[in-house]
Amino acid sequence: MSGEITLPDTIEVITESAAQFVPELILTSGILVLICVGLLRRGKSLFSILSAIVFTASLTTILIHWPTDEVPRLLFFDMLKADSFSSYLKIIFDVSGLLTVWMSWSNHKLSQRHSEYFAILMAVVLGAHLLVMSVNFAMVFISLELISIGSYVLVGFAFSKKASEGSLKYFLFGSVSSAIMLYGMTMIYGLTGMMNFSTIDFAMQLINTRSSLLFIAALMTLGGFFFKVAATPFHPWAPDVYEAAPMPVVAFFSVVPKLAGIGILTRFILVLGVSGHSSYDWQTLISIVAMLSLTVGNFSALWQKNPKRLMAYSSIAQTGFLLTALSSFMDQGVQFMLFYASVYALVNFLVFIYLQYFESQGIHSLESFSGVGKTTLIPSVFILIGLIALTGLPPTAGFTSKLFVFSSLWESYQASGKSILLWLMVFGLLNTVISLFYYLRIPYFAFIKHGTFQVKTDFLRFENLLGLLLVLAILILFFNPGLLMGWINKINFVL
Amino acid sequence: MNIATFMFYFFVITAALTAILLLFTKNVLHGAFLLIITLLSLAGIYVLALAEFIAVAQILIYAGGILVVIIFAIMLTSKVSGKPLQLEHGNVINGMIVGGSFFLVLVFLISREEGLKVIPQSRLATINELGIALMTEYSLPFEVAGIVLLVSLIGASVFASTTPTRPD
Amino acid sequence: MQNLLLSFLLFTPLVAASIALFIPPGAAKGFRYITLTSNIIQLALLLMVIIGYHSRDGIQFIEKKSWITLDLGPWGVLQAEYFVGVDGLSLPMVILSVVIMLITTISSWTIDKNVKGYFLLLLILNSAIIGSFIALDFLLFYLCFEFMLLPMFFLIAIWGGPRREYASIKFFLYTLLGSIFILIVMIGLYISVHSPESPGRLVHSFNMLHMKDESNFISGTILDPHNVWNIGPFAARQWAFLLLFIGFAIKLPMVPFHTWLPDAHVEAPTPISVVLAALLLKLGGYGLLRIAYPIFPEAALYFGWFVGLMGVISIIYGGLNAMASHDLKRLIAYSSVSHMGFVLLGIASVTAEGIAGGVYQLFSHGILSGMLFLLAGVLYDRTHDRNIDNYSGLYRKMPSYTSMIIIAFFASMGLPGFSGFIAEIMVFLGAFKSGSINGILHESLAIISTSGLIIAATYYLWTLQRMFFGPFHIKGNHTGEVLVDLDRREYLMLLPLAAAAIVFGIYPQPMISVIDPFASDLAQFIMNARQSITINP
Amino acid sequence: MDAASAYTTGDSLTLTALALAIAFPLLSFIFSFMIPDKYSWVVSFIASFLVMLSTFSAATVFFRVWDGQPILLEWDWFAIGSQTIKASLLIDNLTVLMLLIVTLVSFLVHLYSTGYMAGDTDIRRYFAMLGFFTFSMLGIVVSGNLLLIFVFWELVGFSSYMLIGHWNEKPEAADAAKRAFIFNRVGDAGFIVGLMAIWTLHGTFSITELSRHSSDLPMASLAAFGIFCGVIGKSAQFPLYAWLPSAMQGPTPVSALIHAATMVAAGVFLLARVFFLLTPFMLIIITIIGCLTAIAGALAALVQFDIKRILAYSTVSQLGLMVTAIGAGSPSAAMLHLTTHAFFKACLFLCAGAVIHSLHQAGHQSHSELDVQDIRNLGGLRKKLPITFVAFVISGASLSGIPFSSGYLSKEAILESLITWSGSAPSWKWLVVTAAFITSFITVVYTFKMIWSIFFGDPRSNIITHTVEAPPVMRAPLFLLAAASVWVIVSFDPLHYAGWLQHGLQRVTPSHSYLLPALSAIWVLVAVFTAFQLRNRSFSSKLLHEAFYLDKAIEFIIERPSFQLSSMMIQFDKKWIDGTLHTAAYCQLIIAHFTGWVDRTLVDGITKVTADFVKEVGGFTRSFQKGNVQHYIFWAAFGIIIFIIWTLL
Amino acid sequence: MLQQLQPDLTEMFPTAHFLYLGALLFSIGLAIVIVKKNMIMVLLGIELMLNASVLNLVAFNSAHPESVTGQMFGLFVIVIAVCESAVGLAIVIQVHRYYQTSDPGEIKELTE
Repeated sequence: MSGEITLPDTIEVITESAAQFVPELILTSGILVLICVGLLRRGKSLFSILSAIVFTASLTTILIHWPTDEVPRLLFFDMLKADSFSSYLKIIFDVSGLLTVWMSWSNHKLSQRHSEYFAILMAVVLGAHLLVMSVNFAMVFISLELISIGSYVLVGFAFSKKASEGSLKYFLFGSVSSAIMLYGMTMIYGLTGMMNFSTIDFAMQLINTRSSLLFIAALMTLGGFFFKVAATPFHPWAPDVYEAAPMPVVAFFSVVPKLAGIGILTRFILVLGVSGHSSYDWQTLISIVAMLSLTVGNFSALWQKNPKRLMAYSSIAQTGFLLTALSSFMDQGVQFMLFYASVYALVNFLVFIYLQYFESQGIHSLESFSGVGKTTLIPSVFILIGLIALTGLPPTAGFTSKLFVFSSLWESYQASGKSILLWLMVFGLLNTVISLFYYLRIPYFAFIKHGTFQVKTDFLRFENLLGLLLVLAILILFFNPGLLMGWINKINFVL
Repeated sequence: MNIATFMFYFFVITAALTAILLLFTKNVLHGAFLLIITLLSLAGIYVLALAEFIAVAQILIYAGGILVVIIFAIMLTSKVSGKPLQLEHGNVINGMIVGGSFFLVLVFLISREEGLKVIPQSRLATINELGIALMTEYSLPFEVAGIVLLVSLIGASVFASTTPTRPD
Repeated sequence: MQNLLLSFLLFTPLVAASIALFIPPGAAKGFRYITLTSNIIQLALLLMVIIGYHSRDGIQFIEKKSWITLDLGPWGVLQAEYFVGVDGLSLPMVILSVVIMLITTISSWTIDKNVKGYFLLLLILNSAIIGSFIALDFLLFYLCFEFMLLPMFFLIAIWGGPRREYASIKFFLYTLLGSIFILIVMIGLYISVHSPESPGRLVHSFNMLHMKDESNFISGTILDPHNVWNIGPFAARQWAFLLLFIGFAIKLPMVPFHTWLPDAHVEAPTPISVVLAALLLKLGGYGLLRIAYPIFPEAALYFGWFVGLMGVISIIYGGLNAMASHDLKRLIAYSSVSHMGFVLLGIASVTAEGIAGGVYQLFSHGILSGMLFLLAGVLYDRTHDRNIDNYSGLYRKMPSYTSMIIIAFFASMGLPGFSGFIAEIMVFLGAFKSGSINGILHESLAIISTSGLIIAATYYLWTLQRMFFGPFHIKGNHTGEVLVDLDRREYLMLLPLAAAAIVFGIYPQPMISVIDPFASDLAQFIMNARQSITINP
Repeated sequence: MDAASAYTTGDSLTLTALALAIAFPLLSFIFSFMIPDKYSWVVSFIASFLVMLSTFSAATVFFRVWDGQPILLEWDWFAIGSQTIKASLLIDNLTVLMLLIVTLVSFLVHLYSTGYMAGDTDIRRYFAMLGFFTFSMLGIVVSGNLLLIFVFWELVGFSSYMLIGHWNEKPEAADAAKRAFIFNRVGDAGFIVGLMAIWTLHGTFSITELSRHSSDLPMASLAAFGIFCGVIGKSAQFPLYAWLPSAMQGPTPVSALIHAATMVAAGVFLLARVFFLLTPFMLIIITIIGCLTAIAGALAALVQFDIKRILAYSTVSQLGLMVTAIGAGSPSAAMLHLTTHAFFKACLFLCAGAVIHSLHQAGHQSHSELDVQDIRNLGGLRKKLPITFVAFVISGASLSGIPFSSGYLSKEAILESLITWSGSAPSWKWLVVTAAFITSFITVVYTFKMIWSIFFGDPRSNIITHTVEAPPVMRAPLFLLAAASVWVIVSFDPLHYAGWLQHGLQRVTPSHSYLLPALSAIWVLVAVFTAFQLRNRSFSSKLLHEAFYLDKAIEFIIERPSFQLSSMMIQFDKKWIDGTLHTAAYCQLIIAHFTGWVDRTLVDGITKVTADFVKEVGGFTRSFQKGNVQHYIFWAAFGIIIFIIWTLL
Repeated sequence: MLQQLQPDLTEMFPTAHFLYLGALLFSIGLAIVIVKKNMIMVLLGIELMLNASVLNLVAFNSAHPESVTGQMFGLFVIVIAVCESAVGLAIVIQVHRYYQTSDPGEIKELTE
């Protein structure tokens, strides 16, 4: 009861929590600083640099405050949980934030309202931070909404007709999804009496309450998460939004909100996994969603002519793979999912950086990539490597991550003997074959078709340096996945 | 049946009826007003469910705030287009399938839930209590909600202040 | 030095490729010579390997370095190694690869479109092929196996014929599909296998030699031989074998997974057709012998008849299709399908003769199909037309070319004195013997498959009759002038292959003495496994 | 008999001679190939000279080994598993006899060819292949290992292919060459089956080792049957004899060497060599097949008009007789007939060649187009070509089995062995004997008719008047071969076959009786008389002319369907295997998508995606993504409902 | 007045009755979102759905009276709903400016 907590205790809890909360505080103050500066000054570079500084600071503090405790610390009266799992994802968010800032800086289409743009970007990252740390339904809802509202606005920053349409669709779809999720959450709260879901008590409640309503409620809650990760059937917003949004925002969307969603989904699923003995087969459900996402994403992508739409469907399919890792319902699977997510983030940014580069050269459709490979070799080769990594072929980390994902699935099948997992495995791997088609289409046009388009070749671009770093990372993580896995291994998943 | 019960079911029925009407009305403005009635009925229910503060917030924020804005928006959009406030219904079958199934499933499941049929013993949460909770236990969501507000304000301003120069 | 020979062999092309990367694209000659140099260095290294090889010593030139070691906590350690070596199976394949790649380079001399890209891809392809033949670690094998696809895809898709896009994608689709099947089994295997080298801990190893040993399987895992895990109609190990079989059969290719082959061959540029036919197809047979059969011996025995039957079907079906082909390259492609059927039949017999014959057929077909595609390319270079019906009486215009064609055709149809005969006769002997010594294949399979010989004779001779004999005539807007006889470069490519076909046809013992220990051991191993592992009780 | 004592490794002279005998033809082959184009005229002389040397070496071997201890030489060829396949040479009486026949006939044919083929543009290839053929044939003869025999067996087929198709601009020649090889190949496939069975049964291919094993398992019959299949192919037995007449498209010397004297006889030789492998059951089959062939060949020869085709069918018929003899358990009789047949049939062919050559030359001068091989166009050549005439008559007499000819004796040997085999009790075997007698009767009739049509009567064409005798280099072989068609070649007793040759082959002297020779002689004379009566009647029977339509039958039953099958298969491949794979799984989808995409983007036109299935899925996908956000929401909510209902059910 | 009524009130209404209303509102909201051809009506539908949740929260809080969790959550939901509708209305007006229509079904430039 709140009344029993004395004021000094409360303050102590808050100050203690705040010590673990430095990155988020930095981001918050960053938002405020950006807005205040925005009242006085204009200019993209200034805000880019400011945001870069904020993200770097946040990143540094995450690394400094890397949680080493065996038992994760709960912050702000059990609202948040500061564990290594969330810290790891937060690193991905901040790195992605940095990359997005850089992409935004070099994007010529983002020409106005920079302070607001970067502030909202930062707010979304903050939301992602909070979301992956949340263990309380209220907190989940609020941080999810922070991400969502920020995202609705970010789409509109292209200030075009299509952008407004994208915002609208995203908004309508997102609001309905979060309403459904919220309804589910309230039901769970009502039936268990608990808002904090990441506890053993909650898991026991799930096991003991043999209520269909609870299951439906959880299902509706998952619906909201599925919306965030763009999993089928909550995916249709993705292609439209990706097409409408500016390129840096697309890149950002394909990583940060998605991985934040995956993060909270993981927490939720880990609880469901503990209650694996309940009469409802969550594993099958997640597997089916994964299968659907893989299928819908891959098959629809075959039709696309617009690179952004293509990447949207690709991201849906990649969600399928992330869910595949989760559907193993094992700690191992989550670790591998994290590996997959990290690689996915790197690769996706690699691809989007070059898509933006090509877009700036006037290439907006797949056909216009024709012959680009001859004039701009390095960007074409790098984008090829990125797409191969997305397909999951060696020698890229994309392969390693798929290998890991399916390993955990196999392991899970071995442990449970559920044939749905076997099907998922076969399905997922065969989908890899399909995905090859559309992933290879950009290189196909670039290298094989002849085009008249003359793009000026300039090797010494910052894109190429950054691209080179990402490519190296992708290759190195194939030859030595231990660099990352060693780190991920230290993450524990205690409830 | 005492007055509270009567009031409760009165509000329930009003809310339900207005919601149903809302579904069927073809006039946007009527819809907005119907929603106001629904929300006010809900506020009444909250009061009867011993959640006074929520009720107040409901009346203040929704009925007083949002709906006024909505009515402004209705005026604004219909003025630009010059069309009457009538609207069509589309996807009726889709809507009926989804809405109907959700309703049936939920009602069916809720009715099967024995725990929900007992009449709970409840108590009134004072505003004082809520205030303390807001500053202690719920300090973080409170702060974050502030940021959400900030973001949505900025966002709304971004949208509102840009005028379409050329439709592309 | 002795210990690093294979690594040198593997990395020479990569080093050459990285040097070539820094040469400006204009210097077309530079790339040719760098590639050639790399091939010649490889040849020298290969000679050293051959000299140092002792046929009875099993796997040699072993190099084992740790590559990926991932400690995954309670789940154990994931361990992949850089583990290479050669034995009686891989040495012939490595020899073939080095030689064919050298000839491919010579054949590529006339490529003048985007030379830099071409030779870079060729060098990468070279490494990948060598790598997959010497890898003893499943992950390393898979890496190389997959890594062949992309260079191949681009080589077909950029430098290929009119329908190259379709062909290259089809090639990629099928092969990737196959490798996905292999991937599934690879995942299952490494999870089920622990390395006996570090007894204290649970080390999941990709080592193929560990996978062979049934005692290395973690008990209770899906692929544990002592634990029958049924999925549908078959046990998990049988499924695994089937998946591997299909995966490699696609590469081989076996009917009905062969349709990528004619298209890819027809559309690929000549040197790439050569690599495709002479080396890439070999990976199918190699994979079956290196992975599918040793690791799942009891399943291999269970499906032995099926493998053999598919072999026979491929032999006959491929032959009949070749007969009806009007495109010279397509004909050769279908004949490859037919010839690879012999490999399947030989392997399925699980006799020393059959397996040795299968390996010998791989080697021999490498030489012969290389030669055939080079010859088809010679004609294509001159007229840009491969339609058999458009030619007649070429003998008058190109007698040396015709002689080469006759040698290649007769060698390919298994005329004694050429390497193909030795291979086929061993396959036949093994396949027939199998019925009475281990009962896997019925004698009738071997008997039926001999009709493949007749069919081969029919389509080759018919082609000879149509294209080369009869009065001279050529359709299309070509005059006879373009039909000049072979030049020196072409002789340089063709004569070594012809000589090899004859030498290995007359005196097969050096090669067989390399293959035979492997074949005998494998046959023995599989038959022993029958006693120790029983499935489907 | 102990293996060690039964065979020697030979002395150095013998071995050197043997090596030379085999090596010279190979040398000739290599030389003929290597020599530059402008010196091609020397080829014919060098090749003939080399083969002559080979003949001398063979003769040396013959005289040193005949009736001596057989020689066995073995080397390791290759080893599979625990078994080693050895390359071995087995030199016994059979071998040396064949060695001599082959080299001698080959030499004579070489010599003859220098005249016959003079001026041919591809003379290098001709002599090269002739040399290669001789080498391969010698290979068959000396090999002591069935696998090695098979190797040379096929190589012989290859050189035969090359030689039949020598004039490959002629479409018929190319076709005939192909047919010959494929028919042989059919037999060889059977041979391989035999080899497989032998390997499975005995684990060795060595003839000397096999002769010590015996087995009456079904597998042994299969082995024998397989080998006999090879013989059927190579020796043109029923039902695969059709290739031999069409092989006459090759140059005539080639027909003489390959399709009369040596290669086709290799089958008989092989049966004699592996006689111990033939099971009783197989012997019956062999007899029946041989008998059928003999009758069919003779009947077909009766109605032919092409001089070479008559000879070809006659060869078929004679080979049938030899095979019958083998079936009757008398390989020595068969070998005897093989020997005599080699000489007289070679002689007949070369004579026919001389006639053709002369008429051809004459035809060139008078610019007349005449089918010089059709006996209806000939006649009265006796005066123009006296030497040819004499040689033809002598060898013809030998073929007919006129007393004092070699053919008389060898045919007598066969008939006697048949009578002995058939026994006294009536059985189906008597039919075989009767058939043999009828065959010999018909043989006489067609031989006589042929001689009469060519050499007697009035010239039926004006070019005959311009005809002159062939050059000496062509006449000499005729002369020598005609000389070899008299009785001494078999036995010094002109009335009984059991002479030195028979002794050397069988080492058992058969019972001496003059009853059969006398009977045979009378039979032949009756035949000659009949033939004289019928000399101007021409038999015409479509059935016989086409040799019982076997050729057509094979074409209809095997060739056409197999071609149809193959074109069906390729349609199947295109439509179904590709198609089914595509349809079966989503592969279809991808390919269709992909082709659709390729066509849309690459080919300018608009392509409709073929499969309806794809359309449906495509429509479904589009309905999902029509841009209407309310639809999106509906689908999402609907998805949840589906999940809910699925879990609740 | 409420203090006086309280003893009676607490035993009057089963939670299920709240929930029935909540389910109705939720379903109607969802149906409105799908059916109405006016963006603002769609927004109203969403509000209805959110209100269903608030109603649930309030109802459940009275079932779990030991804390004010449900009410607090309800409060936050209302706040967030405000934020959402603010942004939503801004977007709607922006879209309306571009497209000159309020029918979400007609706003489909972004499509296949």
